[in-house]
Amino acid sequence: MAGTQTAYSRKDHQRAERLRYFGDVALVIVAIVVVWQVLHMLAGDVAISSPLATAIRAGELLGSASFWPHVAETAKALVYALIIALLIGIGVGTWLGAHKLSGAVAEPILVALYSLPKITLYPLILLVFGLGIEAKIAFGAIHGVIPITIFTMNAVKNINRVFLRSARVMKLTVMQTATRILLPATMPEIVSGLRVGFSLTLLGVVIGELFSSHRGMGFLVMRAIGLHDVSTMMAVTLILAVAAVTISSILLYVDNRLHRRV
Amino acid sequence: QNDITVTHWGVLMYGAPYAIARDQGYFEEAGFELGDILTSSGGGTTVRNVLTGGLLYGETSLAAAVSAHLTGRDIVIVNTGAATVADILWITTPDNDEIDSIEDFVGKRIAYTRPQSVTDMTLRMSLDAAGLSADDMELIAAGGIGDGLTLLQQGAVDAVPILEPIWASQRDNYKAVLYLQDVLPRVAQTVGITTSAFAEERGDDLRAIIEARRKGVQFIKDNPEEAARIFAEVYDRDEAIMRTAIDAMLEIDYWSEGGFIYEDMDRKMDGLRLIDVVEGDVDWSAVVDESFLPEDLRSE
Amino acid sequence: MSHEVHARLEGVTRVYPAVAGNPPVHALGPIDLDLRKGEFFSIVGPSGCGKSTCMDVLAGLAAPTEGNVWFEGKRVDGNVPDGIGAVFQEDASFPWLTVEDNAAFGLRRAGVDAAEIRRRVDYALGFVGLKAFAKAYPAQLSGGMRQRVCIARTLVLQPRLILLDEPFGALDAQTRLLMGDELLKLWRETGATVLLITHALDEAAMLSDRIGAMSARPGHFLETVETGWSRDRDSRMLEGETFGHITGRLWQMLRSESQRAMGHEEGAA
Amino acid sequence: MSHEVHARLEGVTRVYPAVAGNPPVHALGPIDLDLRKGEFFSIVGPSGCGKSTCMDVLAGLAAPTEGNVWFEGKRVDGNVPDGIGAVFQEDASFPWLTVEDNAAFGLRRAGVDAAEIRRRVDYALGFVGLKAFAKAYPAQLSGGMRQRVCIARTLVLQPRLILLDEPFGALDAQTRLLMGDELLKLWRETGATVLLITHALDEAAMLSDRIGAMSARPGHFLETVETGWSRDRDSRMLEGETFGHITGRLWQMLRSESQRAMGHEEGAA
Amino acid sequence: MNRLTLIRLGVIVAFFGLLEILCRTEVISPFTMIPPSEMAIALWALIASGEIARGMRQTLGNVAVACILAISVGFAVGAGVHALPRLRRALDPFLTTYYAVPFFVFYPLLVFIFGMNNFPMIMIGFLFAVVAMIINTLNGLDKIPRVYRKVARMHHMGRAKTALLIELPYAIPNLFTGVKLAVAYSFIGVIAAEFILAPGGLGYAISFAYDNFDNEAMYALMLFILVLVTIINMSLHAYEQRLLRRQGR
Ligand SMILES: Nc1ncnc2c1ncn2[C@@H]1O[C@H](COP(=O)(O)OP(=O)(O)OP(=O)(O)O)[C@@H](O)[C@H]1O
Ligand SMILES: Nc1ncnc2c1ncn2[C@@H]1O[C@H](COP(=O)(O)OP(=O)(O)OP(=O)(O)O)[C@@H](O)[C@H]1O
Ligand SMILES: [Mg+2]
Ligand SMILES: [Mg+2]
Repeated sequence: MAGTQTAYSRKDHQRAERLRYFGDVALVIVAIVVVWQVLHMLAGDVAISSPLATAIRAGELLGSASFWPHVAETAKALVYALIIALLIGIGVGTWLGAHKLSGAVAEPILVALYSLPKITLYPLILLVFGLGIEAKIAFGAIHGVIPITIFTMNAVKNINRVFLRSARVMKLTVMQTATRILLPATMPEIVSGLRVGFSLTLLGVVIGELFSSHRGMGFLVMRAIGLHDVSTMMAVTLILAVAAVTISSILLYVDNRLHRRV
Repeated sequence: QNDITVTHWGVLMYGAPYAIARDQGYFEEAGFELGDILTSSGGGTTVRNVLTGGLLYGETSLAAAVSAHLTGRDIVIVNTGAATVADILWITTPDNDEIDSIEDFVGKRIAYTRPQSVTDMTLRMSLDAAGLSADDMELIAAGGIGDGLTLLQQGAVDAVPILEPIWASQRDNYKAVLYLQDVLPRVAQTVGITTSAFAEERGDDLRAIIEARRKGVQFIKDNPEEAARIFAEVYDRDEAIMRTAIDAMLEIDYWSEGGFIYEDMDRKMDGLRLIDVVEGDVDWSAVVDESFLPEDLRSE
Repeated sequence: MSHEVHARLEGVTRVYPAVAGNPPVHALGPIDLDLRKGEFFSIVGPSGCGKSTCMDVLAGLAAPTEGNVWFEGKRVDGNVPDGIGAVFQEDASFPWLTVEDNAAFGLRRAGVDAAEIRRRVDYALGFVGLKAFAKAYPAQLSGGMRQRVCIARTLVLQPRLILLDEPFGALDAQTRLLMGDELLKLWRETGATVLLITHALDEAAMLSDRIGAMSARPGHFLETVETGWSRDRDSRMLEGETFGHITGRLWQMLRSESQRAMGHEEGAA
Repeated sequence: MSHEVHARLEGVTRVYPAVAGNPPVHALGPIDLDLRKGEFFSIVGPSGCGKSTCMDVLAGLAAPTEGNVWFEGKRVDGNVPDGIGAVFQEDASFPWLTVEDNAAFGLRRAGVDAAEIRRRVDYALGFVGLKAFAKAYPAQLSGGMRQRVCIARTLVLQPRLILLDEPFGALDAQTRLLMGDELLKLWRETGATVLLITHALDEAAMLSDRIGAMSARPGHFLETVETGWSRDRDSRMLEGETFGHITGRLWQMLRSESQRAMGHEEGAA
Repeated sequence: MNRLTLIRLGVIVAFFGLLEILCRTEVISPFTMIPPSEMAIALWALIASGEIARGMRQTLGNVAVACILAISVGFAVGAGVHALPRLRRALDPFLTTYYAVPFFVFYPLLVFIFGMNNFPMIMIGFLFAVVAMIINTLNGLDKIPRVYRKVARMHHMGRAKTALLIELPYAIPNLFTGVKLAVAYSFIGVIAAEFILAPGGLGYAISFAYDNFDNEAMYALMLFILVLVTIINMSLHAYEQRLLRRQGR
C-alpha cells in the first residue's frame, strides 16, 4: 500500500521534473533568440540577419527541392566520417587503453596532434583522397577521431579490473571477453566521446566542403559568404545547429541512460 | 574523369558561360560528356584541385596559374576566361559626399579584401594610373567583401571593393565611386588550365570544353534575357539581379571567347609584381598552349 | 567433516615484479595450506598482508612465484581450473545487465540450455533473496545486494570450491553479521568447500571451522585456530563465551601485526 | 563525569526535500539527545538510518526540519557554532597541502600567529603519530593516516565538542581497534566531549561511556546503553566478559533493524 | 629524462624519418610535400630573415590573449553555472553541440562589434576555446566530494573563500584538461580564422604560401606551429604529471 503510494508520487514527480526541464531549455532558447535579436538590431542586416528573417529563409530553404541534395550530401559524408572515426577511434583507443606503455607514449602526442589546426592539412588530404566526397569524409574523420580515441582510451584504461578477473574465473575466451565485457563496460564513455566527436566531425565535413565541392551545407555557406547573402548564411548555420542540437540531445539521452546504470 | 572546376562557381560571374553551355547541351554537342562542375574558393585551391585533384580542366585566376608555373608545377594554360578585372568597383555609402572619384581617396580609409589579392592589386594599379600614392591614404585589409560592407556600415572605412553579382543586388544601398574601366586599361583576369598529361591525352575533350564555353559566351551576348534566366536558375539567385549583372558584364566585354591577349596578360604581370606576388617575367610560350583553341581564336 | 584434502598450497610465494620505478613487492608466503573437503575456512590478517593474492594464486588467476598449487589432485598452473567459483573484494556485478542476466551470465557463455539456465538462476536468486529484483539493474540495488548478485552468479555454476574475498566489505558491521547467517545456510545446503577472506575477527570467529591468522606482508600463517562449532550455527552464538575467547585469541595474535602493517609504531598507545 | 548538558537535540527531525524526480526523504527523528559534558557517546545503527544526518544537524551544517538544537546553552540554527570540531566519514584531507599545512589550515584561516600555529600543529601531529610525515602529501599516506590528518586538523582548533563520523571506516577491523586506543588517549588528555558514530558494535562497546542504538530510517534511539567503564580503558578489555554482554545486547536490539534497513526480509534465514 | 619521454621521442623521430625517406625517394612528390629536413632549413631561413616575425608575434599574441580570456572566463562561467544545476541541465545539449557551428560565419558580426583589428581573430579563438573550458570546469567541480564543502563550513568560510581556497585547489588537476584544450582550441580558432579570412598572421602566411605554391614557406610554417603546439602541450603535460604525482590523483 505504502509502496504504491510512493511509486505514484514518484511518477508524478518525474513528470513535473520533466516539464520543468523542458521549460528551462525553452528559456535558454528564448535567451539565445533575444541576444541574437539585440545583436541584429545593433549591427543590422549587413552583419547578422534577424532571427525571424533567418527562420523564414531557413523555412524557404527547407521547402525548396534544390536544398535537399545539399543536406543529403553532407549527411552522407558525415555518416561515413563518423563510422570511420568511430572504428578507428574505438580500435586505437582500446589498444592504447589496454597497453599501458603505448597509451602513456601516445597520449601527449595525440593531444598535440589534436591541437594542430587541421585546416592546414588540406593540401595533404587533397593529395591522398583527391576531390569529392572522400576528401570531405577524411576531413570530417580526422576532426572527430582523436576525441573518440582519447575517450575510449580512458574508458578502457579505467575499466574496472575486477570485470576482467570475473571473465577469467568464468573461463571466457578472448573474443567473449571483448564483446561481452569490454564493450558493454566502456559503452557509456564511448557515447560521451561520440557526443564530442560528432560535433567536431560535422564541423570537419562542413569545412571540407568549403574548399572544393559542388554540393553540401558547407558549399551553401561558402556560396552565401561569397555572395554576401547574410540571411542564407545564417539560415544554413541555424539548420546545422538545430540538427546538431537534436542529435546531441538524443545522444545525451542515451548517455544519461547508460550512466544511470552504472 | 570528366569533372571540371570553375573558381567561385555558384558565386561569381566566371561561371555563366559554363552554366549556359551545360543547360544548352553544348558540351555534348562538342563531344564531351561533362561530369560535375566543382567550385573552388580561390586561385590556389583551383590550381591544386586540377594538379593533384585529377580534374581535367579548371578556370582559375591568371595569378595562380602563373605562380604555379613559376614554382615548377606542371601546368598548361589553354584559354582565357574572364578577360578583364573590371567587374570590380569601389563604393561608399550614399550619404558620403566627400568621395566621388579616386582622387577623393586621398586622406581616407580605403579597404581592399586581402593583401596580395586581386583587389589589392587593382587598387594599387588604379592609384598608380591616377598618379596617386598609397601613402596618401590608409589602406585597410578587410578580409572578404561582406566584411568590407560591415566595416563601411560601421564607419570604420570610407570605401570598399565590391563585384558582380553582389553589386547588382546592392546598387540601391551604395554609391559607386571608382569603376576600374575608367582608370585602368584592360587587365586579364582568369584562364583555363590543365596538366601537360591531360593536354597530351585529352586534347579533344579540352577542345570540346573550350568550344562549348565559347558557345555559351556567344549565347549570353545574343540572348541576355534568356541567359539571365538560365544563369539565375543554376546559381539559385534572383533573375532580375542576374540580368542586371549580366548586362553590366556585357558592357565591359567581360567574357572572352577563349583567345589570348598577351598585352592584357603582361599588364597583369606588372600588377602582380607591384604587390610582390611574383618576381621576374614569364615566357608565355612556355606555359600557354593555343592548340586547343578554335583556329580563328589563335594568335599569329 | 572428512579430512580429505580438497585444495593445497605448498610452499607458495608470490612476488609482484618491479614496475615503473617501484621495486618488486614480495606479497605473500612462503605458505602452506590444506583445505579439507567441505570445510569452512577463513583467513584473517592485517590490510595488505597478501590475502587477496593468496586467493588469486589458489584460483589460478596468478601463478605462484615459487611453490605448487593443487586442486582436486591436479596441479593449478596459472589457469583457472573447473569447479572453482570466486566472489571478489570489489563489486563485480555487471552494471549493463539485469540481476537475472547477471546471474545467467556464466551459464550462457558455457552454452547451457535455456530451460536449465532458468531453473538454476531461479534457484540461486531465491537463495540470495533477490527474486523480487530479477529485472532490476545493479545500480538500483545497495552494495550488499550487489554482492549477492555476484554470489548468485557464482552459485549457478555449482562450484565445488567457493572463494569469497571480503564479500561484505561494503557493508556495515551489523548487516555483515546477517549476511554471515545466509552464507552459513548456503554452505550447509551446497556442501561446497568455502574459503572466506575477511578482516572482521568476529565474523571469522562466528562462521568458520578453522581460521588462519596471517602475519603482516609477506603473509604467512601465524597460527590456525579450530573453532569446533557444529554445522548449524548462526550469529546468535555471538553472545556466547567461547566466541569472546576465540576473538580475543585472534586479536592477541594480530595486534602487533596490525601495528606493523600500519607502520606507525610511534603512534600506538 | 559531570551530568552537566553540553549539547542537546530536542524533538529533532530532518527531511531531505525532493530533488530531481526523487520524493522527499524523511532521514531522521524525531529524536532527543543530551550529550553530557566530557562524556564519550557513541551512536550505532544500521546503514542509512540517519547517523550522519544527526551529526550534521548537531554541528549546524544542516537545519533541523523540526525541533531544536542547543550547544553550550545557545540555539544552533543552521550555523556552525564555535567550539565544535568535526571529522567526517569521508577522507577530507586536502590533497594539495602537506600534512602540516593541512593541520594548520584552520588556524591560518582564524589568523592565529605563526609561533602559536607551529606549537599547536607540532603537538597535534605528535599526538596522532604523524610527526615524521609533516612534509608528506596525503597521497603518500594510507587511508587511516589520512583520517589522522583530519583529526589533527580538527584538534588544533581545540574544540570542546568533537564529532567523529566513522572516522575509521576505511580501515580493517584490527586496525580500527588500534585507532580506538589512540582515540581514548586523546579523549582523556583533552577532556573534550566526544560523539562517535560507528557501525562496529565492538568498537562502540569498547570506547564509550554511553551508546545510543538507532532504529532503521527515520532513525530514533531504540535504547541507550551505559557501559560503566573507567576512564582509562583500552582494547584489551575486548577479552573480558562484560564486553561480550554489551555487544550481544546491542546486537539483539539492532538485528531486526538491520534486516529492515537491508530491505530483504525474504532473504534472511 | 625518463624512459617514456625517450620512447615518445623515438616515435616522433621514427615518424619524421619515414616521412623524410618517402619524400626523398619521391614516393611523395616534392610538389606535395617537402622532406622534413628541408622544412626545418626553410623554417630556420624564415626565422632568420625576420620575414614572419610580425606574423608570429601577431598570431601568438592573439592566441595568448584568446587563451587567457577563455581560461578565466570559462572558469568563472563554469563555476557560476555549476552553482545553478537547473541552468546547467538546460545548457547541456547546447554546450557539446557548440563545436558543430561554423564560427567563421560570424566574422562580419565580430568585425562590427570589435572593429577591424585583432579582436575578431581573438574572439574566434576565444569562442572556440571557452566552451571546452566551461565543460571541463563543470566536470572538475563535479568531482569535488561534498565533504569538502562541509569542511569549509566547519571553518566558518564564506562562498567566495570556499571557491578560492577549497574548490579551486581541489579542482586544479581536473581543470588541466580544460586548460590544455583551451590552448589547443585557441590555436585552432585563431589560425583557422586567419587562414580563411584574415588580413595577417601565421594562418594568413600559410594560406598565402599555399595560394602561391610556396611549399617551403608553407611547410616551414606548419612545422613551426606543430613544434610550438607540441612544446606547449608537453610542458603542460609534464607540469600536470608532476602535480598529479605529488597529489597522488
Ligand atoms: N598488482 C600488484 N603489483 C604490485 N604490488 C601489488 C599488486 N597487488 C597487490 N600488491 C601488493 O601486495 C601486497 C598484498 O596485496 P593483497 O591485495 O593481497 O593484500 P590483502 O591482504 O588482500 O589486503 P586488503 O585487506 O587491503 O585487501 C600489498 O602490499 C599490495 O600493495
Ligand atoms: N542530501 C540528501 N538528499 C536526500 N536524501 C539524503 C541526503 N543525504 C542522506 N540522505 C538519505 O537520508 C538517509 C540517512 O542518511 P545518513 O547519511 O544520515 O545515514 P547514515 O546513518 O549516516 O548511513 P551510513 O551508515 O551509511 O553512513 C539515507 O536514507 C540517505 O539516503
Ligand atoms: Mg584484499
Ligand atoms: Mg553516515
